[in-house]
Amino acid sequence: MNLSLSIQADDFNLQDEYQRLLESDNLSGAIVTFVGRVRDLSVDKKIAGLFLEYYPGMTEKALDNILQEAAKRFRINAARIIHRVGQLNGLDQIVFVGVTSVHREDAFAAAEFIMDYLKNQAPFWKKEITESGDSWVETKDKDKKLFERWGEK
Amino acid sequence: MNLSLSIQADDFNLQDEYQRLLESDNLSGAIVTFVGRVRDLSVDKKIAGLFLEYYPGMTEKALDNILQEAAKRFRINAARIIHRVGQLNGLDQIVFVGVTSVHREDAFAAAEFIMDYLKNQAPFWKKEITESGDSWVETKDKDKKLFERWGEK
Amino acid sequence: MIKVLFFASLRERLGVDKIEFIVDTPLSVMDLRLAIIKQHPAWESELTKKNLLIAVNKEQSHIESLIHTGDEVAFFPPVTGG
Amino acid sequence: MIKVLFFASLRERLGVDKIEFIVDTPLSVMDLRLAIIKQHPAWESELTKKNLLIAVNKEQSHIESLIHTGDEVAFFPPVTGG
Repeated sequence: MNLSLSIQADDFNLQDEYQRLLESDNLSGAIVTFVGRVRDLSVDKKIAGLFLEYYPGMTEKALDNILQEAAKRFRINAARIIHRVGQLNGLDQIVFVGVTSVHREDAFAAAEFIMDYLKNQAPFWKKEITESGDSWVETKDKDKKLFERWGEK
Repeated sequence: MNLSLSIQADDFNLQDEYQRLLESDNLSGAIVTFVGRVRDLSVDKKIAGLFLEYYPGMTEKALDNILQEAAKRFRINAARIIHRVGQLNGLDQIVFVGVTSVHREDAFAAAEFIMDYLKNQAPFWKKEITESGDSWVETKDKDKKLFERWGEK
Repeated sequence: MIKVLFFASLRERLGVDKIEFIVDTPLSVMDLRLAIIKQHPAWESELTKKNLLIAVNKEQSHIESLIHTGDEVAFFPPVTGG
Repeated sequence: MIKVLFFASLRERLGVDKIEFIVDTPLSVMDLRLAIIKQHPAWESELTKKNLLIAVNKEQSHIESLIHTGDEVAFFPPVTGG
Protein backbone atom coordinates (compact mmCIF):
# COMPACT_ATOMS: atom_id res chain seq x y z
CA MET A 1 0.00 0.00 0.00
CA ASN A 2 1.49 3.29 -1.13
CA LEU A 3 -0.04 6.12 0.94
CA SER A 4 1.56 9.55 0.90
CA LEU A 5 0.75 13.17 1.60
CA SER A 6 2.26 16.57 1.22
CA ILE A 7 1.39 19.95 2.73
CA GLN A 8 3.17 22.49 0.62
CA ALA A 9 3.22 26.11 -0.52
CA ASP A 10 4.27 25.09 -4.04
CA ASP A 11 1.93 24.26 -6.87
CA PHE A 12 1.68 20.67 -8.15
CA ASN A 13 1.46 19.08 -11.59
CA LEU A 14 -1.31 16.54 -12.22
CA GLN A 15 0.75 14.45 -14.65
CA ASP A 16 3.67 14.21 -12.21
CA GLU A 17 1.36 13.11 -9.41
CA TYR A 18 -0.37 10.59 -11.66
CA GLN A 19 2.97 9.06 -12.65
CA ARG A 20 4.14 8.98 -9.04
CA LEU A 21 0.99 7.09 -8.03
CA LEU A 22 1.63 4.46 -10.69
CA GLU A 23 5.41 4.29 -10.23
CA SER A 24 5.55 0.83 -8.70
CA ASP A 25 1.94 -0.15 -9.29
CA ASN A 26 1.38 -2.74 -12.02
CA LEU A 27 -1.88 -3.91 -10.49
CA SER A 28 -4.16 -0.92 -10.87
CA GLY A 29 -6.31 -0.48 -13.93
CA ALA A 30 -8.34 2.37 -12.42
CA ILE A 31 -6.90 5.75 -11.47
CA VAL A 32 -9.13 8.53 -10.13
CA THR A 33 -7.84 12.02 -9.44
CA PHE A 34 -9.51 15.04 -7.92
CA VAL A 35 -8.17 18.59 -8.20
CA GLY A 36 -9.72 21.46 -6.27
CA ARG A 37 -9.15 25.02 -7.40
CA VAL A 38 -9.68 28.35 -5.69
CA ARG A 39 -12.74 29.97 -7.22
CA ASP A 40 -12.33 32.85 -9.63
CA LEU A 41 -11.69 35.80 -7.33
CA SER A 42 -11.67 38.37 -10.14
CA VAL A 43 -15.49 38.46 -10.14
CA ASP A 44 -15.39 39.93 -6.64
CA LYS A 45 -13.04 42.89 -6.99
CA LYS A 46 -12.65 43.28 -3.24
CA ILE A 47 -10.87 39.96 -2.73
CA ALA A 48 -7.15 40.14 -3.45
CA GLY A 49 -6.34 36.53 -2.56
CA LEU A 50 -6.59 33.72 -0.06
CA PHE A 51 -4.38 32.65 2.79
CA LEU A 52 -4.39 29.05 4.01
CA GLU A 53 -3.34 28.36 7.59
CA TYR A 54 -2.74 24.91 9.06
CA TYR A 55 -1.63 23.24 12.29
CA PRO A 56 1.86 21.79 11.64
CA GLY A 57 2.06 18.28 12.98
CA MET A 58 -1.65 17.82 13.51
CA THR A 59 -2.67 18.48 9.90
CA GLU A 60 -0.25 15.81 8.65
CA LYS A 61 -1.61 13.40 11.25
CA ALA A 62 -5.18 14.13 10.17
CA LEU A 63 -4.40 13.55 6.49
CA ASP A 64 -2.59 10.34 7.33
CA ASN A 65 -5.59 9.16 9.37
CA ILE A 66 -7.84 9.86 6.39
CA LEU A 67 -5.57 7.83 4.09
CA GLN A 68 -5.40 4.93 6.56
CA GLU A 69 -9.17 4.96 6.92
CA ALA A 70 -9.65 4.99 3.14
CA ALA A 71 -7.26 2.04 2.82
CA LYS A 72 -9.29 0.15 5.41
CA ARG A 73 -12.64 0.83 3.77
CA PHE A 74 -11.79 0.39 0.09
CA ARG A 75 -9.73 -1.98 -2.06
CA ILE A 76 -7.03 0.46 -3.20
CA ASN A 77 -3.34 0.17 -4.06
CA ALA A 78 -2.15 3.75 -3.72
CA ALA A 79 -3.49 7.08 -2.52
CA ARG A 80 -1.97 10.53 -2.24
CA ILE A 81 -3.14 13.87 -0.86
CA ILE A 82 -1.53 17.24 -1.57
CA HIS A 83 -2.86 20.34 0.16
CA ARG A 84 -1.39 23.75 -0.45
CA VAL A 85 -0.98 26.37 2.28
CA GLY A 86 -0.01 30.03 2.43
CA GLN A 87 -0.94 32.67 -0.10
CA LEU A 88 -3.15 31.56 -3.02
CA ASN A 89 -4.80 33.38 -5.89
CA GLY A 90 -8.02 32.86 -7.84
CA LEU A 91 -8.11 29.63 -9.89
CA ASP A 92 -4.93 28.33 -8.20
CA GLN A 93 -4.88 24.60 -7.59
CA ILE A 94 -5.34 24.06 -3.85
CA VAL A 95 -5.87 20.33 -3.27
CA PHE A 96 -5.06 17.07 -5.06
CA VAL A 97 -6.32 13.57 -4.29
CA GLY A 98 -5.26 10.56 -6.35
CA VAL A 99 -6.26 6.92 -5.86
CA THR A 100 -5.37 3.76 -7.77
CA SER A 101 -7.21 0.46 -7.62
CA VAL A 102 -7.97 -2.70 -9.53
CA HIS A 103 -11.65 -1.75 -9.20
CA ARG A 104 -13.00 1.50 -10.56
CA GLU A 105 -15.82 1.72 -8.01
CA ASP A 106 -13.28 1.58 -5.18
CA ALA A 107 -11.06 4.20 -6.81
CA PHE A 108 -14.02 6.59 -7.17
CA ALA A 109 -15.39 5.93 -3.69
CA ALA A 110 -12.02 6.27 -1.97
CA ALA A 111 -11.22 9.57 -3.71
CA GLU A 112 -14.61 11.01 -2.80
CA PHE A 113 -14.36 9.70 0.76
CA ILE A 114 -10.94 11.31 1.19
CA MET A 115 -12.22 14.67 -0.05
CA ASP A 116 -15.33 14.62 2.17
CA TYR A 117 -13.26 13.72 5.23
CA LEU A 118 -10.54 16.21 4.39
CA LYS A 119 -13.07 19.05 4.10
CA ASN A 120 -14.41 18.21 7.57
CA GLN A 121 -11.54 16.75 9.54
CA ALA A 122 -8.29 18.30 8.38
CA PRO A 123 -7.15 21.45 10.19
CA PHE A 124 -6.93 23.99 7.39
CA TRP A 125 -8.40 27.45 7.61
CA LYS A 126 -9.05 29.77 4.71
CA LYS A 127 -8.89 33.55 4.96
CA GLU A 128 -9.97 35.99 2.28
CA ILE A 129 -7.67 38.96 1.92
CA THR A 130 -9.52 42.15 1.03
CA GLU A 131 -8.61 45.83 0.91
CA SER A 132 -10.81 46.54 3.89
CA GLY A 133 -9.28 43.74 5.97
CA ASP A 134 -9.21 39.96 6.10
CA SER A 135 -12.13 37.66 6.73
CA TRP A 136 -12.13 33.98 7.63
CA VAL A 137 -14.18 31.63 5.51
CA GLU A 138 -17.01 29.85 7.35
CA THR A 139 -17.67 26.11 7.09
CA LYS A 140 -20.34 25.00 4.68
CA ASP A 141 -23.12 22.78 6.02
CA LYS A 142 -23.04 21.02 2.66
CA ASP A 143 -19.59 19.61 3.39
CA LYS A 144 -20.80 18.34 6.74
CA LYS A 145 -23.64 16.49 5.02
CA LEU A 146 -21.31 14.97 2.42
CA PHE A 147 -19.07 13.85 5.27
CA GLU A 148 -21.83 12.30 7.31
CA ARG A 149 -22.98 9.99 4.52
CA TRP A 150 -19.93 7.77 5.12
CA GLY A 151 -21.00 6.97 8.69
CA GLU A 152 -18.83 5.53 11.44
CA LYS A 153 -16.95 2.30 11.00
CA MET B 1 -21.34 23.37 -21.73
CA ASN B 2 -18.12 21.95 -23.15
CA LEU B 3 -18.67 18.29 -24.08
CA SER B 4 -16.16 16.50 -26.27
CA LEU B 5 -15.00 13.03 -27.18
CA SER B 6 -12.28 11.32 -29.12
CA ILE B 7 -11.87 7.77 -30.37
CA GLN B 8 -8.24 7.39 -31.26
CA ALA B 9 -5.38 4.95 -31.70
CA ASP B 10 -2.90 7.39 -30.12
CA ASP B 11 -2.11 7.60 -26.44
CA PHE B 12 -3.22 10.64 -24.42
CA ASN B 13 -1.57 12.79 -21.75
CA LEU B 14 -3.51 13.43 -18.53
CA GLN B 15 -2.09 16.92 -18.01
CA ASP B 16 -2.98 18.00 -21.57
CA GLU B 17 -6.53 16.74 -21.16
CA TYR B 18 -6.88 18.43 -17.78
CA GLN B 19 -5.75 21.75 -19.23
CA ARG B 20 -8.06 21.37 -22.21
CA LEU B 21 -11.02 20.80 -19.88
CA LEU B 22 -10.25 24.00 -18.00
CA GLU B 23 -9.30 26.07 -21.04
CA SER B 24 -12.28 28.39 -21.01
CA ASP B 25 -13.70 27.35 -17.66
CA ASN B 26 -13.30 29.86 -14.85
CA LEU B 27 -16.29 28.52 -12.95
CA SER B 28 -15.20 25.06 -11.91
CA GLY B 29 -13.47 24.45 -8.63
CA ALA B 30 -13.75 20.65 -8.86
CA ILE B 31 -12.08 18.54 -11.52
CA VAL B 32 -12.37 14.74 -11.47
CA THR B 33 -10.48 12.53 -13.90
CA PHE B 34 -10.58 8.79 -14.46
CA VAL B 35 -7.94 6.85 -16.38
CA GLY B 36 -8.37 3.19 -17.20
CA ARG B 37 -5.35 1.07 -18.04
CA VAL B 38 -5.01 -2.32 -19.66
CA ARG B 39 -4.09 -4.80 -16.96
CA ASP B 40 -0.53 -6.09 -16.71
CA LEU B 41 -0.42 -8.74 -19.43
CA SER B 42 3.09 -9.91 -18.55
CA VAL B 43 1.74 -12.06 -15.72
CA ASP B 44 -0.04 -14.19 -18.29
CA LYS B 45 2.71 -15.09 -20.73
CA LYS B 46 0.28 -16.33 -23.36
CA ILE B 47 -1.29 -12.91 -24.00
CA ALA B 48 0.71 -10.80 -26.41
CA GLY B 49 -1.65 -7.81 -26.46
CA LEU B 50 -5.15 -6.50 -26.89
CA PHE B 51 -7.07 -5.34 -29.90
CA LEU B 52 -9.97 -2.89 -29.54
CA GLU B 53 -12.65 -2.86 -32.22
CA TYR B 54 -15.43 -0.25 -32.49
CA TYR B 55 -18.36 0.68 -34.71
CA PRO B 56 -17.38 3.91 -36.52
CA GLY B 57 -20.25 6.37 -36.37
CA MET B 58 -22.25 4.52 -33.76
CA THR B 59 -19.56 4.53 -31.09
CA GLU B 60 -19.19 8.31 -31.36
CA LYS B 61 -22.97 8.67 -31.13
CA ALA B 62 -23.08 6.45 -28.05
CA LEU B 63 -20.34 8.44 -26.31
CA ASP B 64 -22.07 11.69 -27.19
CA ASN B 65 -25.36 10.34 -25.79
CA ILE B 66 -23.57 9.45 -22.56
CA LEU B 67 -22.11 12.97 -22.30
CA GLN B 68 -25.51 14.58 -22.99
CA GLU B 69 -27.16 12.36 -20.40
CA ALA B 70 -24.46 13.22 -17.81
CA ALA B 71 -24.98 16.93 -18.53
CA LYS B 72 -28.71 16.50 -17.95
CA ARG B 73 -28.33 14.61 -14.69
CA PHE B 74 -25.50 16.54 -13.03
CA ARG B 75 -24.43 20.15 -12.60
CA ILE B 76 -21.26 20.08 -14.68
CA ASN B 77 -19.41 22.60 -16.85
CA ALA B 78 -17.27 20.37 -19.05
CA ALA B 79 -16.81 16.67 -19.74
CA ARG B 80 -14.58 14.75 -22.08
CA ILE B 81 -14.19 11.09 -23.03
CA ILE B 82 -11.22 9.57 -24.83
CA HIS B 83 -11.30 5.91 -25.80
CA ARG B 84 -8.42 4.24 -27.56
CA VAL B 85 -8.90 1.61 -30.26
CA GLY B 86 -6.62 -0.75 -32.19
CA GLN B 87 -3.62 -2.56 -30.81
CA LEU B 88 -2.85 -2.03 -27.10
CA ASN B 89 -0.31 -3.51 -24.72
CA GLY B 90 -0.31 -4.29 -21.01
CA LEU B 91 -0.54 -1.20 -18.76
CA ASP B 92 -1.36 1.05 -21.73
CA GLN B 93 -3.87 3.81 -21.03
CA ILE B 94 -7.14 2.85 -22.70
CA VAL B 95 -9.82 5.28 -21.51
CA PHE B 96 -9.98 8.81 -20.08
CA VAL B 97 -12.95 10.60 -18.54
CA GLY B 98 -12.67 14.15 -17.20
CA VAL B 99 -15.40 16.29 -15.64
CA THR B 100 -15.40 19.82 -14.24
CA SER B 101 -17.99 21.33 -11.95
CA VAL B 102 -18.57 23.94 -9.30
CA HIS B 103 -19.65 21.09 -7.01
CA ARG B 104 -17.33 18.23 -6.21
CA GLU B 105 -20.17 15.73 -5.65
CA ASP B 106 -21.44 16.37 -9.18
CA ALA B 107 -17.96 16.05 -10.68
CA PHE B 108 -17.47 12.67 -8.97
CA ALA B 109 -20.95 11.38 -9.78
CA ALA B 110 -20.81 12.45 -13.43
CA ALA B 111 -17.39 10.85 -14.00
CA GLU B 112 -18.53 7.58 -12.42
CA PHE B 113 -21.83 7.67 -14.31
CA ILE B 114 -20.01 8.16 -17.62
CA MET B 115 -17.70 5.21 -16.93
CA ASP B 116 -20.54 2.88 -15.89
CA TYR B 117 -22.57 3.80 -18.97
CA LEU B 118 -19.57 3.60 -21.27
CA LYS B 119 -18.74 0.09 -20.06
CA ASN B 120 -22.30 -1.04 -20.84
CA GLN B 121 -23.50 1.11 -23.70
CA ALA B 122 -20.58 2.02 -25.92
CA PRO B 123 -19.80 -0.34 -28.79
CA PHE B 124 -16.22 -1.36 -28.08
CA TRP B 125 -15.03 -4.94 -28.15
CA LYS B 126 -11.81 -6.21 -26.65
CA LYS B 127 -9.87 -9.14 -28.06
CA GLU B 128 -6.91 -10.83 -26.41
CA ILE B 129 -4.18 -11.77 -28.83
CA THR B 130 -2.42 -15.02 -27.90
CA GLU B 131 0.02 -17.35 -29.61
CA SER B 132 -2.65 -20.00 -29.94
CA GLY B 133 -5.20 -17.60 -31.45
CA ASP B 134 -7.31 -14.65 -30.43
CA SER B 135 -10.13 -14.66 -27.91
CA TRP B 136 -12.84 -12.07 -27.35
CA VAL B 137 -13.27 -10.71 -23.85
CA GLU B 138 -16.65 -11.44 -22.26
CA THR B 139 -18.75 -8.80 -20.48
CA LYS B 140 -18.53 -8.68 -16.72
CA ASP B 141 -21.75 -8.90 -14.76
CA LYS B 142 -20.19 -6.48 -12.30
CA ASP B 143 -20.24 -3.70 -14.89
CA LYS B 144 -23.91 -4.40 -15.56
CA LYS B 145 -24.66 -4.01 -11.86
CA LEU B 146 -22.70 -0.75 -11.63
CA PHE B 147 -24.62 0.49 -14.64
CA GLU B 148 -28.02 -0.44 -13.29
CA ARG B 149 -27.61 1.61 -10.09
CA TRP B 150 -28.18 4.81 -12.09
CA GLY B 151 -31.70 3.76 -13.11
CA GLU B 152 -33.73 5.20 -15.94
CA LYS B 153 -34.46 8.88 -16.21
CA MET C 1 -31.96 -2.42 -49.71
CA ILE C 2 -30.81 -2.84 -46.11
CA LYS C 3 -27.16 -2.77 -45.04
CA VAL C 4 -26.45 -5.36 -42.31
CA LEU C 5 -23.23 -5.14 -40.26
CA PHE C 6 -21.63 -7.65 -37.90
CA PHE C 7 -19.00 -6.83 -35.29
CA ALA C 8 -16.36 -8.47 -33.12
CA SER C 9 -16.76 -12.19 -32.33
CA LEU C 10 -19.95 -12.38 -34.38
CA ARG C 11 -18.20 -10.92 -37.43
CA GLU C 12 -15.39 -13.46 -37.05
CA ARG C 13 -17.72 -16.42 -36.61
CA LEU C 14 -19.83 -15.49 -39.62
CA GLY C 15 -16.69 -14.67 -41.58
CA VAL C 16 -18.22 -11.51 -43.03
CA ASP C 17 -18.52 -7.93 -41.76
CA LYS C 18 -21.29 -6.65 -44.01
CA ILE C 19 -24.07 -7.96 -46.22
CA GLU C 20 -26.53 -6.06 -48.36
CA PHE C 21 -29.99 -7.42 -48.19
CA ILE C 22 -32.94 -6.82 -50.45
CA VAL C 23 -36.24 -7.32 -48.70
CA ASP C 24 -39.75 -5.85 -48.60
CA THR C 25 -39.89 -3.02 -46.08
CA PRO C 26 -40.92 -1.94 -43.55
CA LEU C 27 -40.22 -5.01 -41.48
CA SER C 28 -39.09 -5.69 -37.94
CA VAL C 29 -35.52 -6.62 -36.98
CA MET C 30 -36.91 -10.02 -36.06
CA ASP C 31 -38.31 -10.51 -39.57
CA LEU C 32 -35.04 -9.32 -41.08
CA ARG C 33 -33.19 -11.87 -38.99
CA LEU C 34 -35.54 -14.63 -40.17
CA ALA C 35 -34.92 -13.61 -43.78
CA ILE C 36 -31.13 -13.60 -43.25
CA ILE C 37 -31.26 -17.06 -41.64
CA LYS C 38 -33.37 -18.37 -44.52
CA GLN C 39 -30.62 -17.31 -46.90
CA HIS C 40 -27.74 -18.39 -44.55
CA PRO C 41 -29.05 -21.36 -42.53
CA ALA C 42 -25.59 -21.93 -40.99
CA TRP C 43 -25.86 -18.56 -39.19
CA GLU C 44 -28.95 -19.47 -37.19
CA SER C 45 -27.27 -20.32 -33.88
CA GLU C 46 -25.11 -17.19 -34.03
CA LEU C 47 -27.91 -14.80 -34.95
CA THR C 48 -30.36 -16.12 -32.35
CA LYS C 49 -28.01 -15.86 -29.38
CA LYS C 50 -29.83 -14.31 -26.46
CA ASN C 51 -27.22 -11.71 -25.58
CA LEU C 52 -26.82 -10.32 -29.13
CA LEU C 53 -27.33 -6.55 -29.37
CA ILE C 54 -28.97 -4.64 -32.20
CA ALA C 55 -28.48 -1.17 -33.63
CA VAL C 56 -30.56 0.50 -36.31
CA ASN C 57 -28.96 3.49 -38.02
CA LYS C 58 -26.24 3.52 -35.36
CA GLU C 59 -28.70 3.81 -32.46
CA GLN C 60 -29.23 0.96 -30.00
CA SER C 61 -32.51 -0.77 -30.92
CA HIS C 62 -34.67 -3.80 -30.22
CA ILE C 63 -35.73 -6.94 -32.00
CA GLU C 64 -39.15 -5.29 -32.57
CA SER C 65 -37.74 -2.10 -34.15
CA LEU C 66 -39.07 -1.32 -37.63
CA ILE C 67 -36.63 -1.08 -40.52
CA HIS C 68 -37.04 0.80 -43.79
CA THR C 69 -35.18 0.72 -47.09
CA GLY C 70 -31.80 2.39 -46.79
CA ASP C 71 -31.44 1.64 -43.09
CA GLU C 72 -28.26 0.26 -41.57
CA VAL C 73 -28.78 -2.61 -39.13
CA ALA C 74 -25.99 -3.98 -36.95
CA PHE C 75 -25.74 -7.12 -34.85
CA PHE C 76 -23.04 -7.44 -32.21
CA PRO C 77 -22.11 -9.21 -28.95
CA PRO C 78 -22.17 -7.46 -25.55
CA VAL C 79 -19.69 -4.59 -25.39
CA THR C 80 -16.42 -4.76 -23.45
CA GLY C 81 -14.86 -1.31 -23.66
CA GLY C 82 -12.84 0.72 -21.13
CA MET D 1 2.88 22.78 32.32
CA ILE D 2 0.38 22.66 29.46
CA LYS D 3 0.96 24.27 26.06
CA VAL D 4 -2.22 25.84 24.68
CA LEU D 5 -2.46 26.82 20.98
CA PHE D 6 -5.03 28.91 19.13
CA PHE D 7 -5.58 28.93 15.36
CA ALA D 8 -7.13 31.00 12.59
CA SER D 9 -9.91 33.46 13.56
CA LEU D 10 -9.66 32.44 17.22
CA ARG D 11 -5.93 33.20 17.27
CA GLU D 12 -6.55 36.60 15.68
CA ARG D 13 -9.37 37.52 18.05
CA LEU D 14 -7.38 36.57 21.14
CA GLY D 15 -4.31 38.22 19.68
CA VAL D 16 -2.04 35.36 20.75
CA ASP D 17 -1.14 32.01 19.16
CA LYS D 18 0.23 30.18 22.19
CA ILE D 19 0.16 30.35 25.98
CA GLU D 20 1.88 28.18 28.49
CA PHE D 21 -0.26 27.31 31.40
CA ILE D 22 0.68 25.89 34.77
CA VAL D 23 -2.13 23.96 36.35
CA ASP D 24 -2.67 20.86 38.51
CA THR D 25 -3.07 17.80 36.29
CA PRO D 26 -4.78 15.63 35.24
CA LEU D 27 -7.76 17.79 34.43
CA SER D 28 -10.37 17.88 31.67
CA VAL D 29 -10.26 20.26 28.72
CA MET D 30 -13.34 21.87 30.25
CA ASP D 31 -11.49 22.56 33.51
CA LEU D 32 -8.49 23.88 31.59
CA ARG D 33 -10.78 26.23 29.72
CA LEU D 34 -12.26 27.48 33.01
CA ALA D 35 -8.78 28.12 34.34
CA ILE D 36 -7.78 30.01 31.20
CA ILE D 37 -10.93 32.13 31.37
CA LYS D 38 -10.27 32.88 35.02
CA GLN D 39 -6.90 34.28 34.05
CA HIS D 40 -8.17 35.99 30.84
CA PRO D 41 -11.81 36.99 31.51
CA ALA D 42 -12.01 38.85 28.17
CA TRP D 43 -11.60 35.53 26.32
CA GLU D 44 -14.74 33.94 27.75
CA SER D 45 -17.08 34.52 24.81
CA GLU D 46 -14.44 33.29 22.32
CA LEU D 47 -13.48 30.17 24.26
CA THR D 48 -17.04 29.06 24.96
CA LYS D 49 -18.28 29.25 21.37
CA LYS D 50 -20.28 26.16 20.56
CA ASN D 51 -18.54 25.30 17.32
CA LEU D 52 -14.98 25.51 18.69
CA LEU D 53 -12.91 22.35 18.08
CA ILE D 54 -10.36 20.84 20.41
CA ALA D 55 -7.18 18.84 19.85
CA VAL D 56 -5.02 17.20 22.50
CA ASN D 57 -1.51 16.26 21.39
CA LYS D 58 -2.50 16.91 17.77
CA GLU D 59 -5.42 14.46 17.83
CA GLN D 60 -9.01 15.64 17.66
CA SER D 61 -10.49 15.50 21.18
CA HIS D 62 -13.47 16.45 23.27
CA ILE D 63 -14.26 18.88 26.04
CA GLU D 64 -14.17 15.93 28.47
CA SER D 65 -10.73 14.67 27.40
CA LEU D 66 -8.17 14.38 30.20
CA ILE D 67 -4.97 16.41 29.99
CA HIS D 68 -1.65 15.70 31.66
CA THR D 69 1.46 17.76 32.24
CA GLY D 70 3.42 18.22 29.03
CA ASP D 71 0.35 17.90 26.81
CA GLU D 72 -0.36 20.25 23.94
CA VAL D 73 -3.95 21.46 23.73
CA ALA D 74 -5.33 23.39 20.75
CA PHE D 75 -8.55 25.33 20.26
CA PHE D 76 -9.70 26.26 16.78
CA PRO D 77 -12.76 27.15 14.71
CA PRO D 78 -14.37 24.72 12.22
CA VAL D 79 -12.00 23.79 9.42
CA THR D 80 -12.34 25.14 5.87
CA GLY D 81 -9.71 23.36 3.78
CA GLY D 82 -9.76 22.12 0.19
